[in-house]
Amino acid sequence: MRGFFHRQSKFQPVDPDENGNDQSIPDDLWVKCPGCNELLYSKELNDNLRVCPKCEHHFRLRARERIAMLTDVGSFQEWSSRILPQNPLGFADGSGTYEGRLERTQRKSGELEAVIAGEATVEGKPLALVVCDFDFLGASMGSVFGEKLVRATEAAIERGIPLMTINASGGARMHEGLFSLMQMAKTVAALNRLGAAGLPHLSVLTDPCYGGVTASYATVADVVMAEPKAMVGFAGPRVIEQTTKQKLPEGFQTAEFLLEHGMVDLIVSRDQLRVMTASLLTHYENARVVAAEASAAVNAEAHGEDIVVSFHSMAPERAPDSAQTGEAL
Amino acid sequence: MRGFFHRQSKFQPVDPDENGNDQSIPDDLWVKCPGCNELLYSKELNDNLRVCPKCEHHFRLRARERIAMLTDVGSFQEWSSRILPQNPLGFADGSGTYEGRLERTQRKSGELEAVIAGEATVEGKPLALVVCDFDFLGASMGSVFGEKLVRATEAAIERGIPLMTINASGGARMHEGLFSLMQMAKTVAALNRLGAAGLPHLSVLTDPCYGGVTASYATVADVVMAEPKAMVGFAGPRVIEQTTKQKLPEGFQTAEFLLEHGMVDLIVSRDQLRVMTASLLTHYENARVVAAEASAAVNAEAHGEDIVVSFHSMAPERAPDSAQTGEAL
Amino acid sequence: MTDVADPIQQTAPEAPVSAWDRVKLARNPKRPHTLDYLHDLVADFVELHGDRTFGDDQALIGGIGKFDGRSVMILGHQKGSDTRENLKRNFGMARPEGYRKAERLMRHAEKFRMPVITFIDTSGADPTLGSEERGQAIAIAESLVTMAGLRVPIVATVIGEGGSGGALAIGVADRVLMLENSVYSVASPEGSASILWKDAAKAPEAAERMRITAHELLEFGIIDEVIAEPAPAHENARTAIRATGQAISRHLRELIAAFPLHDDEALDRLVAARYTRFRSIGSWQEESAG
Amino acid sequence: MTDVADPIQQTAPEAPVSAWDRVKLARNPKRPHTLDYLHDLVADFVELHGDRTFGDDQALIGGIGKFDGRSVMILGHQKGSDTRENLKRNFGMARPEGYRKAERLMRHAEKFRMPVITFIDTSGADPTLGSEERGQAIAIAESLVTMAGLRVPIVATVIGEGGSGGALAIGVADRVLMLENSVYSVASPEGSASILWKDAAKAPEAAERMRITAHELLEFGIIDEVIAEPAPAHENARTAIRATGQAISRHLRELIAAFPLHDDEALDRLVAARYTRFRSIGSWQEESAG
Ligand SMILES: [Zn+2]
Ligand SMILES: [Zn+2]
Repeated sequence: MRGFFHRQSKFQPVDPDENGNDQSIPDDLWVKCPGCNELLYSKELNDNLRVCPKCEHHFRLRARERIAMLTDVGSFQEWSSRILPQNPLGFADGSGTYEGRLERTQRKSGELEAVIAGEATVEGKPLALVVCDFDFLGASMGSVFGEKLVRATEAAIERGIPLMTINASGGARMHEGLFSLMQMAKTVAALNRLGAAGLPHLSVLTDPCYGGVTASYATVADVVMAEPKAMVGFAGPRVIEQTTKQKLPEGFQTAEFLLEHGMVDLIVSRDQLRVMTASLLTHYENARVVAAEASAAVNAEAHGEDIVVSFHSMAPERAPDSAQTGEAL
Repeated sequence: MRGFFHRQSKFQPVDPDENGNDQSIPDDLWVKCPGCNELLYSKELNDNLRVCPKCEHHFRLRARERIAMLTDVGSFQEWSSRILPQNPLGFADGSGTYEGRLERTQRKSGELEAVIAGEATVEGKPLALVVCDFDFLGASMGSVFGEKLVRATEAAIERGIPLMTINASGGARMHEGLFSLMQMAKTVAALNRLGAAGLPHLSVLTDPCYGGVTASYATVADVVMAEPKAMVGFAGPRVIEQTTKQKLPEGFQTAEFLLEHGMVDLIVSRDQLRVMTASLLTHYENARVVAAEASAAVNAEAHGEDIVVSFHSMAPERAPDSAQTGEAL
Repeated sequence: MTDVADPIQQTAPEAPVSAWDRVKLARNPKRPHTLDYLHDLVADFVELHGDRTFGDDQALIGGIGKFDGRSVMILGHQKGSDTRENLKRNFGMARPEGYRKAERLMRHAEKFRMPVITFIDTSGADPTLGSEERGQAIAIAESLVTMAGLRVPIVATVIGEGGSGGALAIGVADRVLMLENSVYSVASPEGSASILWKDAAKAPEAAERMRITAHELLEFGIIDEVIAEPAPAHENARTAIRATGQAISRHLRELIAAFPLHDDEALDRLVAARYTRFRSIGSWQEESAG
Repeated sequence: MTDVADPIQQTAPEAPVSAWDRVKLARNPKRPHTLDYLHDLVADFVELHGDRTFGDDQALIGGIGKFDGRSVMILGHQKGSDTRENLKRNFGMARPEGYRKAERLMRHAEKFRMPVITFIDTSGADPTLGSEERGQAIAIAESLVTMAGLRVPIVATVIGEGGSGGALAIGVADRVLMLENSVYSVASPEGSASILWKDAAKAPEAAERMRITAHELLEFGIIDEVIAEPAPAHENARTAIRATGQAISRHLRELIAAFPLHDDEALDRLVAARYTRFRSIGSWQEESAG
């Protein structure tokens, strides 16, 4: 599976004009892997979708890096890029006003807010896409986050296409107070409408994913995927330890822990996400489109013709587990 | 609450002609309580709804005893009393044919099958009622059980009245093989229709309740009540111990255990069942009937009149928990 | 979203009360809790227990009762008024079982066309190993999903603390009311202070800056009405409870008049109106496309 | 219920095979299990895990795959073919988590109008302390409720052992098929023998008397078709799997033709037909009212 994306540019080039910086990582640096402590040459790491070749540690990615890795080259069209945060509470804390904080974050991150929304294709299949950028205030969910996600959902309904969210978040955007909390209700309500329209929501949980995002739209998707070892939970481990004086078990809140506890559908390593997404999209499209057509065809068939059924694979007599796609871990 | 039923005959007299025997327990015997080992005078026990006055142990009851305790005097009209079991498998075991077994059980129990179905009122409120008789082959669920329950459900839908089931069972009627198992699907499917008609199903789990009854209609009711200390589960304790060599904890599979594990709505002692049933029936009737009427009334009100709201109780300033009806245990 | 001209909302405290004062009032252990409201406002209450999968959470209770002549489903966080009761009630911090019970009972209400009344009174959802293992986040999220689509009217009232997702989980309502001395916040003042000021002792300042009081949230249009407390509710519970009952009743009657419970098409409109209510909450600026 | 005139059903074994022989064949660890069927009959299978409340049960698996050109939801008990795998799969005895996963995935299928295909292969539901604590009975009951009302076609096939409520929990289908050497019973022969004969060693006799073989159940009208095994499935898996695929496909096509997936009114009729199917199962005599 390695090198799956080589036929497209490693990272789809980000338009440097839009946000004023190019986010790709220089190829000539050494990076220490937090998973195995090995020094990795960043070119090698980049060529491997920023997954450590030694221990498979998945490095965190910026939103536009994820979009580039997932979508067909040149297919991404950004939506709602000009919805900007403001300061409804007139909030200021020890480090100054919220506006000041936003401005510094925008300059440093090169993004205007914590999610990028848009439309793209994956293996030719169209979808609406909302991707969190953890480098923007920990991808905290504020008004703009909620609004962009809801608009993307509404656009998906209008266009009749599925929605995929790639999630990472530290939680609520504290600076926006209760406006922030209410985005949980707002996003979930919009996604109810997507479901009522028969369109799927695929969610990918990436490291780290906590608080309001996990406790709203991201975990009630039709399919919930997680990247290996991603940390996912409601309350953070530090809060739990402080509150309960409890020692937390090894592997607590990892994607593997969530899978074992029945909370996610499958763990998908980064190099498999594209093919898994395409496979799922094909199934839902199939169910949507083929069902109606097949009904008609079968009607004809049922009145006369022999039924010839062909199955895809007759190769090995017995199936080893591991051959099952999606049989995670 | 004791003596709640004194205004009706202790046990509504069973028609001795129908099944050939009178099921009431003679008043002049001594009975040893399995809960506290005390010797109880059966008159005293009968007067107390066959609940031990010392330890509140709820003695098992026959179906017609339960009907008498629950329903308004003379209100019970039996349904489907002439649906009789037969032997679809041509089954026989070490103790002879199924027909022979049925005949002996019918003679001994004075019943023709393991459930009694009918219509009655409780505090004047009509309901369909299906009650298990554990003395009839352990109230095992066979074809007649399923058919009588389904007919009662269909009659409830037709009449627009709620359904109550009072359950006890050792499990499936083995002698009827897969016909027996299929009653689980059959009964649940019928109850789906009751729900679609907006009519509630109230279930009472009594000692003992196991197997197919617990794993079908009896536990997916709208309200699931249980008698104190009733043993309720899927697999029996002996099977579990034999299979797993595990020692089972104190109180395992008691009603209280089920409440703690979130499996029942409330525990209702025998002397409270009648009033609790009436209260629930009133609420559902209210929701059904009053909603529509109130809508009209409120419409008028909303255009002019002052709203005068009166609440029922202003008595003690603060409410102790225990005052809440249904705050079980 | 709703008529906010009712004179009851104009009531202001005689002396200025700081946000931190409100927090302390909202947390006063003698303040009436859900069961007190039930006792005074609801007849024939039948508590229904359990989530049908794991347990029964006594920090979030629910059941059917008669309110203002109508059988309704009532849900609420339940705090204790002393340590013993607080241990039983987990200080009103619900576990996944609690939210799953709430969801179950809301679906029950929908099935029988009973309106839903919720009382919010929690510092937040239970933050423990066990609750995380059993999917605290998903339990909350699923409750939000259910409420957002529920085809019966819902009135929620913040009676004390409304803390974080654990509060919102029973707060996606057609009308959201707050008692004057309740607070509703995205995180506790202490939590906010340690995150934003790196100092939990700045909680009073955080309480002020985070705009968590009823009057502020009414101004933002996030809640629909402030219920006056002429005296703090723990000093005169009966008055506060009665005023709360009157307010809930008024809103419920309005909702039922506008969206009759027997009218399926009206219930579609109800869900659409609830969507619009939450859809519109947010604050942003929009540049015209360059 | 359905056309039973298909010649495939007439196939009888050359030598008489006792019910107990069938039991042994049904339990043969080398007999193909659900994953083997998936491997040969299904393309692009994506396994979906978890019940969203407690765990992921590997004794009952499910996911989306392409069968006969159509994307469908597939569910099945999964036994192991050796001890190591059987420990992982709990010998195909599902826990409440498994049935809750099944229920979740069936609702998923309904939402996206995908037909459901199930493979039944279990000696029964897991009978342990933990499963009882977490509501084994209710989990099975809820799965029955969901299947009885599911608005997409369901085809179930007993491929090995169909034991008790743990089997029926994924067996409330529009068509129920059985392989010739599978068995379907209200309790295991050993269990039946110890209850009825007070002697588990009488299992072979119980197997005979309980009428648990495919041909007998077809005669009773409880199942809809017997899939022939010219050789026992563990000797020629490919042939058995292929025949099973053909049979499922034929039934699914008939169902979809009669109840098109895009037609809401037809799906109402589908659920009504499923009701009638199970409603009619039973054996009793009725005295005319005296
Ligand atoms: Zn590494
Ligand atoms: Zn006693």
